[in-house]
Amino acid sequence: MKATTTTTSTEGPTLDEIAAEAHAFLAPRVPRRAPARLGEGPDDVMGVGLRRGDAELAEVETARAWQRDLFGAGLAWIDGPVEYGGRGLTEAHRNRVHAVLREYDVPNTACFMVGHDIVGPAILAHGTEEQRAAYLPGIWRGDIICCQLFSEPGAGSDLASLRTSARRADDGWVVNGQKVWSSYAHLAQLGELLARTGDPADRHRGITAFLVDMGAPGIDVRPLRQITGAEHFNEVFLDDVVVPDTQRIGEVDGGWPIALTTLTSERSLMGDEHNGLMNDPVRRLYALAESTGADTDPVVQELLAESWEREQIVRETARRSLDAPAEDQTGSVLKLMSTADMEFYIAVATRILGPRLAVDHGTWGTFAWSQLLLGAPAHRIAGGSDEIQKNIIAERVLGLPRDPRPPIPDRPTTTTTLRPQGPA
Amino acid sequence: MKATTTTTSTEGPTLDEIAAEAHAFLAPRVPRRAPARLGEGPDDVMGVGLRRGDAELAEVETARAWQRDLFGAGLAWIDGPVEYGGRGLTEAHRNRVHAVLREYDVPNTACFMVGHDIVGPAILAHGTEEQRAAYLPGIWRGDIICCQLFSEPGAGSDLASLRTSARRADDGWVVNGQKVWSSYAHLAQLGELLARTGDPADRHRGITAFLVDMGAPGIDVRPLRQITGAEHFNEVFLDDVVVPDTQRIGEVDGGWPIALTTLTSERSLMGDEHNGLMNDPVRRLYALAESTGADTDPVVQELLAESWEREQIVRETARRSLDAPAEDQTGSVLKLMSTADMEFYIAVATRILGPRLAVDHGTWGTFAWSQLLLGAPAHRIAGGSDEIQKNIIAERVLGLPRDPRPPIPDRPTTTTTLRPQGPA
Amino acid sequence: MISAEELRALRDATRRLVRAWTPQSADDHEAAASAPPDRRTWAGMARRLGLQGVRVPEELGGTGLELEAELVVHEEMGGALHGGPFLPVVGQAVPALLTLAGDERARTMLAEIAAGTSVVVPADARWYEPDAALPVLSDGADGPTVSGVVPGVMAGAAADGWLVPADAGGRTALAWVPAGTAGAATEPMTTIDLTRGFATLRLQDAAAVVLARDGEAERARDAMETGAALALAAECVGIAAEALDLTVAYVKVREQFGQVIGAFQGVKHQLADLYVTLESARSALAFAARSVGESPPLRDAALAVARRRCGAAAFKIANEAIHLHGGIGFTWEHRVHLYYRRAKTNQVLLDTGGGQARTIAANVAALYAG
Amino acid sequence: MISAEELRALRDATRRLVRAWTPQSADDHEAAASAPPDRRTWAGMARRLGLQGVRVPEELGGTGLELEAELVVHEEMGGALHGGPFLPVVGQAVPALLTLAGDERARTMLAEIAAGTSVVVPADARWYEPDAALPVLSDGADGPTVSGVVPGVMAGAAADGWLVPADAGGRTALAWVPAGTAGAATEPMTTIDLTRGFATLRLQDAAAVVLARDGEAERARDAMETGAALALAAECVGIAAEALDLTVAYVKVREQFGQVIGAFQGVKHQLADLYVTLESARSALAFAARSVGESPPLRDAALAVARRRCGAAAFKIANEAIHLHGGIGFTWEHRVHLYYRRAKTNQVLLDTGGGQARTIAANVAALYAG
Repeated sequence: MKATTTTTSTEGPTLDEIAAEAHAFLAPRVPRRAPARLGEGPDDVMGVGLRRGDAELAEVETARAWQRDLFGAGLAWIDGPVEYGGRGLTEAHRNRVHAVLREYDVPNTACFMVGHDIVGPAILAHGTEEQRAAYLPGIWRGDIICCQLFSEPGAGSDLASLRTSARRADDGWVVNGQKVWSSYAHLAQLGELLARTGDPADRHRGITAFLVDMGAPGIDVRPLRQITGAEHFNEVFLDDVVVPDTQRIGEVDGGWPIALTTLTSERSLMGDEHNGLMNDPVRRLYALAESTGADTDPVVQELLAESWEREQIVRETARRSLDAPAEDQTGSVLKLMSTADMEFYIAVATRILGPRLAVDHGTWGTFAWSQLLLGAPAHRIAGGSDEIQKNIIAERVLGLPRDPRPPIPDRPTTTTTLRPQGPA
Repeated sequence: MKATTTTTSTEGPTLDEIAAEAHAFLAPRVPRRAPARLGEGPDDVMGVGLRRGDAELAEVETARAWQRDLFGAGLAWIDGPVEYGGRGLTEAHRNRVHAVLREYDVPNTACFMVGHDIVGPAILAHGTEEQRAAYLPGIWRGDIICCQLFSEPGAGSDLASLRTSARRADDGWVVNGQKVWSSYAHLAQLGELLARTGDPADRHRGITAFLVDMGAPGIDVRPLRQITGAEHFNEVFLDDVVVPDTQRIGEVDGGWPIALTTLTSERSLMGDEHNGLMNDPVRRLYALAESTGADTDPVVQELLAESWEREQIVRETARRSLDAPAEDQTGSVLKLMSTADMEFYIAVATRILGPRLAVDHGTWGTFAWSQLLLGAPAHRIAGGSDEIQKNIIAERVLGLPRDPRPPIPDRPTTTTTLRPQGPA
Repeated sequence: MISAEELRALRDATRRLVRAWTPQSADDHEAAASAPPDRRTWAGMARRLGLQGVRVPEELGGTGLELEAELVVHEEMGGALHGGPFLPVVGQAVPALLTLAGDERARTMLAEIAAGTSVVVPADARWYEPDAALPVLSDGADGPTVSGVVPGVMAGAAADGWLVPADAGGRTALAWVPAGTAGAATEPMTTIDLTRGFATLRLQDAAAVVLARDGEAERARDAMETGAALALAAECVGIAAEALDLTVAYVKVREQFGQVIGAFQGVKHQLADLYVTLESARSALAFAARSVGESPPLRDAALAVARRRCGAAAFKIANEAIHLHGGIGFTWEHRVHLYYRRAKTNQVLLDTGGGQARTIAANVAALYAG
Repeated sequence: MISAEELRALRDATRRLVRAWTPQSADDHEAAASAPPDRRTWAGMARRLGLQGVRVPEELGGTGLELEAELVVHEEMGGALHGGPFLPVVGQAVPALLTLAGDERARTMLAEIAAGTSVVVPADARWYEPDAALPVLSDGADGPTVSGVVPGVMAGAAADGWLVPADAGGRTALAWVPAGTAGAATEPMTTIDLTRGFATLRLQDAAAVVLARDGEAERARDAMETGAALALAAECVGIAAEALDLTVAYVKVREQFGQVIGAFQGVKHQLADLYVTLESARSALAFAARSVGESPPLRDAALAVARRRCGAAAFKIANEAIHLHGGIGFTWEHRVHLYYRRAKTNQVLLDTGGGQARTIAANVAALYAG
């Protein structure tokens, strides 16, 4: 469901006009994005999930200030309804503004991703008037960071088996349970919760969605340390957390369609930004080969050629996906491509670097590739594992039979997609 | 079940003595096997399934004469019981003799493979005394060529669903149905048949095994043309074929264990002879690269290195499999390795040859590689598809759960393994 | 620009026509190969849909559409395993002749091609044998003649004449040799691809018309090679799509172990992988087509991406298609091996000896350096 | 020759001991890395099972077993993710010292290694950086000294001294520098492998004992490199086997969609592929071990096969192991990432920049030519 279904002005700037407006806003504030300057500054290969602790908090403050300005200029929520702080324009306007934003070196606003692309759209589509008014402007102004409270330790890919319970009480609902893989929960003010209000045997038919104040008593957020050392995901323990009934989204036991909205939003996003997870990996591989002299090795030359080829193909596929119908499940195709590409880049880096990939010899831009090595496994799971993506393609695109015994629910994934840095 | 379980002499030649005996037999008769002489003579890349028509019949006559001599010298069935024409020695003796045979350029005896490795062992293990005496000497002397009548059009990998029926009649059984993928049926005198004598719903519990005279009225053998142009496999139509009850093997409705013997025999065979399907492929790839000048391409050099590496690994795995317990399912491992190796060699040949692989430019040893290209798909199915082999490994080696709904029967395959040329 | 709807209509119409007129089985293809060229189908394609003139300007009787439209037609030819001279005429000869648009003879040839009355086939070994030597053009007493041997001429035996890039004393010329010219003869080559024919063209002092020389001839020759690459890549996309469709349909009906084999997750995941492979080929083709107007490093690298990916994807998918058909997949009677054969043939014509990877590597290095 | 039963007994005993004494979690490994070297475990391994002396002759206090037995122990060290100095001491230093069996100092060092009282670690950058320059050996007034920097010394900080191949005016020498020598110091290197440490050894006019020169030193150095390669390859087999075991066990209990995930055919087929990968690594190792006595083209090619295959197999299996563990696979707490880290580290130590493929290509060409 698109945000534009509510209120959209049919008058307003043309695409070129909105682009010019964005340029006018950006040019005095931030530099143009230059090709990675190799050999100096940070040599990060990965674009997300590197900061933690104070460094992360500082990054969030920068992001908030930036988002506030963007919102003030009417450039934050291009295709959102005017009454909730949006600009009321079309998806095409939004794509155009995002293209302009990509030309500039804007602050990393990844912390708003869950709000802008997942929780916000769910509130817009399924929330009450009060919920929309209460949260949407704050989400888009950068005041409210959101998280998803979907996955559980026993329900990873199989969300319909979740067990966190919400039971009726005088003042609304009392929630108990444990969630996991919740991106940004340690920074979030608002969580979108799926909880069981019906019989577990009913699977996806006994689930209700809620908006939860992450500061409420009984919520305990514990960052999960990943193998990269980052703490991007969290476990969230809910112990007798009281949620007013006004915070319920949709019907009781009717949470499943809301989960679906989430995933539709997520899929529509997966475009060519996948590669944005990495910082210009192919150009860096070329530069790396040149700096080590490996570029004279014809085998390396072919590996570099294939790297570039892969990058162009995933980009072209993303470009094509803009016009593709939802049934094509381009998100799943892109996810599988980008997962395989990452593994390929790791193999190329292995070939070029040898031991310098594993043991730090202190040269700029060498051991940094171990970020990719350690970050890839999470990418392959987050946003739906390879296996889930393949089932989606097999069943929904190719029309093959569903897996026998408990059917795959109508959703691809429970964990949140890792998110590229850059404009959201 | 090993042939040696019946009668084995514990006295007799040592391994070195039997090897010397074999050398003494072979040296005056056939030349030593030389490395492929490249650039002259036939440039066949594949070792089997190339001849048909008169050329095939001539090959069979040569094989028969050779097998008769070998049998006469006591070198045909080394580990077979003396009373049925065997030499009564151990498996180790047999392996040693086979190793000596491989050093000589002996006639292609592939047509006896089904008899020696599949039907013969089934008769020895499950046949009556009369059946053993009637068939085993002839099978080993080369008089009787055998075929399997197992697979059906509707029951390829899933043998337990077979529908060819055998019903009781005064003079034994009357068989009706259709079999397929029957190697050498067009040359065979004797067929090992699996037919349904019970309820189809009982699947593998309602099947009986028979020995069928391939000259009996009502049997119609139609060679299937493969994409290589060869006609190695056959369809066999059985129309009111009368089979005396004395030709039944094992109990009524007790055919399944006999099918299993077949497969155990087949597996124990799959050793390093897989590569024998091809004629010295890696050496030929090296020679090919040298002749085209591609050997100066460093990428081709690495591909050649990997080709050699693969060949050594499959050979070492076969060597290790001699000491491995049956539970290790080495046959399935080797099958998967050799399938992947073939595809790899095709890729290398593609790289080196370019259009000469697909369009004949008339140069020795170039377009010949299209044999491998066209032969590989059959190899990947015959003897059990990749998928069946993987299920065997997953379930029997790794102990993973069986596939849900109809269980996989206790057998890996229904079609016959393509067989390398060389001693059987 | 042609709209998505118009493209779809063109695709549907082409599909119906071409499939109806193309042999289905290996035996039929073999029979067709040894029969005389099928002029009725050729004329019908022009008359009914104007397929040969898809790129020919309207004033010459064509429909003057964009490259995108031409590629849709080649995709359909691949998917149908059509084996006529469409690719060399429309994919190679037309782009070459379009570079000679000022030449009256070229314009006449284009008009005849669009009308479906002439089969003009290039005879240039370079497009699949990069180092092949050119035939030699000499000035004889009665005008120019060419001599030389050109192997691998696609549909060479079905041609009304050959466009022959030739060596005129170290300079390039583009010669036209009508079929029937004394000293010009073809002989068929054996190929694994049962769906189309290749021939060796032997020229011995064959009288020729010189259509272009030097830079003009070079440009025509380059257009021939680029056109062939795009057309073959598009065929590969069609082959891949059709082989996948065929297989998906088969696994939905073939039962083993009590269920259709398409219900086994192992099979489902393989097919999902093949779908991703197909999408990557589509993207590679779209990228190359979109980049023909770019400057050389990007344009050449993009074309090489399509040459590598589309060929590899078609072969991979056709190979798995045979496999997933089980036993019947490797029988002569089932048509799935025809896709495998054509896919491999197209693949080796598109990329020989890793040349395309080297093209990408060199051009991208130039892109990044620039 | 050691029997299959004896090998199995050695494997089982090693497994019990080494697993009991090896940290299990990433945090424990990190803590161990910053603690002083663990001499109790070291001494215990020697006293309880004589592991350090597995190849040391009996007259020097070892058990004098074959290479096969040593490799079994390295496999177990890999499978347990043991991080002590076992590999450099037993895999590298012992084979080098065994080539110097006539030298009394070498014999003493071997005896001390076997007794578990001495940690002799090679400091040679060549085995993982093929083009590294050697430290320089000079003759000082008080005897020979070495100067130079040797990065990537495995367990370098835990050593009682370093065996240092050095450049003595263009000729090779093998120097011994005891820890604590003035001018000799190590500093730790950052590594992805949390289970073992690497250090840079800095030598500045450090007094040294010369154990061998010229051909003898070269042979010792070669033995060091071959030994390291075999030991690392064996570790990889152990890593691969254990990562696969761990994963098979996990998929048998982890439920999703109402069944254990190991019941999904997609997962089953992946694991079957990994088993084949593991078997190929085992075969590669067995082939290399069996070929150490062969003449150089075969021996060198076989070793290169093991270096390529075992490293690649361990990394592939560890990578899929993480993946099949789902979300918990990429958490710091779960030990599966420790396999991934060590597998990649071993892999890049075994094969740098395609060098092993070139080794195979050249040696096989020689084999076929011969």
